[in-house]
Amino acid sequence: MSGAYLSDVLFLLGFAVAVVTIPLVTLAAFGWLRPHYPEALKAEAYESGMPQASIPRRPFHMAYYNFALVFIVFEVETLLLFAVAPILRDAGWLGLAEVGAFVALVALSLFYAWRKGALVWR
Amino acid sequence: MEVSLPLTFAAGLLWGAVAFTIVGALTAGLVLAERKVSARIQGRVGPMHTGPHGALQTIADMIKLVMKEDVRPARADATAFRLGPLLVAVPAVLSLAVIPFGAPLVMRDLNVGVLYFLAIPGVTVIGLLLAGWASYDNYSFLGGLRSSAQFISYEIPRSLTVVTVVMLAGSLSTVDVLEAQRSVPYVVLLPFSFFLYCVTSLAEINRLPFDMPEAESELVAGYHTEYSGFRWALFFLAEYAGFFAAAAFGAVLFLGGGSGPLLPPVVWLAVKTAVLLFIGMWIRFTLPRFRADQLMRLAWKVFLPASLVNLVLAALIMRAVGS
Amino acid sequence: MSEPQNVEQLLFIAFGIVAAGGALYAVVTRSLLRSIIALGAFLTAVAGEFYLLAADFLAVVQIFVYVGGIVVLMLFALMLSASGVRHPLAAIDRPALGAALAYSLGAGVLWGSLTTELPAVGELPADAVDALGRALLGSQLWSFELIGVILLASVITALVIVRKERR
Amino acid sequence: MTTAAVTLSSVLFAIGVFGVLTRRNAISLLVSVEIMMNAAIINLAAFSRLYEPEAMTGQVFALVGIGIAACEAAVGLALVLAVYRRFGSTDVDSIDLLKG
Repeated sequence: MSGAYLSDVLFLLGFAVAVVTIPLVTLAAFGWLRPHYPEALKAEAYESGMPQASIPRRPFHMAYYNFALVFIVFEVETLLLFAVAPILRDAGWLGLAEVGAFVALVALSLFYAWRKGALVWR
Repeated sequence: MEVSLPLTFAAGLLWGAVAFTIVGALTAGLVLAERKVSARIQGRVGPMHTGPHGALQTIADMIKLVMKEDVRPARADATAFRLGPLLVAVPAVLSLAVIPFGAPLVMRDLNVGVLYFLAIPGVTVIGLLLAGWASYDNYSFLGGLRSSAQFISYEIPRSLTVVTVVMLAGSLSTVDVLEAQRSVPYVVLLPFSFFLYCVTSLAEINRLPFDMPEAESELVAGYHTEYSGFRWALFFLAEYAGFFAAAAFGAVLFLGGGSGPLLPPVVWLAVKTAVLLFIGMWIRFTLPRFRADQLMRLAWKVFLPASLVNLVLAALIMRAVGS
Repeated sequence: MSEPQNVEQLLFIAFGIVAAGGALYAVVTRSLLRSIIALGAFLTAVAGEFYLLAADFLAVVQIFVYVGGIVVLMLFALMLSASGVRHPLAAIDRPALGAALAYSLGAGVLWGSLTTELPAVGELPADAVDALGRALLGSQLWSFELIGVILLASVITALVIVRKERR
Repeated sequence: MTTAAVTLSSVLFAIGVFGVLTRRNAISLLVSVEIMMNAAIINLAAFSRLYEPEAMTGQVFALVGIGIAACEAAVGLALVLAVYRRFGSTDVDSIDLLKG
């Protein structure tokens, strides 16, 4: 039984090792073929040919964080729905009602965020 | 245990290499196909000079890309700058591990395969943010933020849509989902889910009409403005890997994957995936681009409620009809 | 060598070393960005441990919520709060005292958990994902609904906190 | 495996405690708390195989733990940002209501 988990991990590990190694090796292998002419102007950040007008370390709008915040909450809710989804087919009306209550809570949090204006992009 | 453990690891290595090669070849093929399709739609001929009818154009482009100078802005954060493209490209290829390509080509049938496929690309967001932040460039920074905001926004409705499939199939394994579609593919039972899946997938992989993050008229090239050569190619590869993975996964979830008469499963899956890919390209060159605020409003105020309603209706209908 | 138990043990220890290394780097590095990246590596290694502990659903949830969610949230917060700073750094206070306290607390926890008599590993359900769903809708229903309530509460709280300061 | 799991969990917990004790930056504090949280969840996952493995009690609790960690991160980081906008820093020492 636990053998299945172990071989899954081994397989995925091998897969990941291959997928990470190939681009790294390619990058290194073509290193000697690539030209390398460092130049101060080339190392400037791109700003349509002008010197950088403002530094890219400035506070951006809170809207980004609002979306991230609502996102993480909905992500957990989606995952819980995934956990119960496979057995929902033969869970009966009771199971459906239980999941329905959960979905109602999800909808309520969406409604709240909506009313609070957290879903508006400014 | 039927297969020895070192062999399983070796199989993982092998499949990883195969998956990466497939993605590389597919990217070349898809770029060419996309150029030709776009040319046809817009009444042009597309690339014609390299090889017959320009067939070798992308090969030439690939050679060019690996040979190009690797430029890094002087003020960039070196570690994060290097890590960014890897974190974008690697998960895109990793997610392919659970797609059942047909009887001999199931790479791995995980118990939680469907969830694995949805979870792994989420790591991409970290790569996007790192790439944008590390470049120390205004365009990259804004592009990275916008891309990641869009990605996370569409991830929720997309996942919620897939819940309906899992509910009907009664399993999180991709192979079981295929088995459950033996008699009738889910596109017939869940047409609205299929529609939602296609649209949100297009948005999640940042393709037109949802490619706001890379809107070249506003943000130059978005988070990969400062990247060149092979590192830039990794972003490119990731985009097409994501496009392909989403299409293949859609074919598995809704179109019955490799099932079909006469031809072997791999061919059927390839045909169905190709159809979805073609639709994606068609949309790209037909519809105009959305604005950033429209994109986010669509995700949260249209697609998310729609996917919730879809889920509830699907559950009720499934219950009422009884299996 | 390829005895399943040994391989399992070996892998568990290997992932454990990556996890502990990542966690240690995350708390000792002064660069906030690197700290968060190291946290990501730590969380991924822990996902591997979950899978080895026969909790595959948990492993995927870990990747989904922690790596694809919490780490992203932290990066957003870092980038929001780093105006004008190229490499946000954070100080480390009284490391010797902290290390001594952490060491004694950790040693205490370790001693406690190693001296407790634990039962043997039991028979796992044949379909773990199915069993998890049944538990959530059956005996553990209250926790299923409770998370829903907590999540709703946290949306409300967080949005109130974020909004209050807007001028 | 169980021994290895509880050992790892204790080590990670100690590392988290170290972080909480020595860091003043609010984001670092959250990083450390997440490490401690994960240490606890490893234990829950390991104990799921010992106590009532058929009922998956441990794994359900671990799932609840991950959900709570997500809430904690969302609320915690919202606080961090509120503090940052009020005091211009994410150092917890800079929170001084008398100066506010």
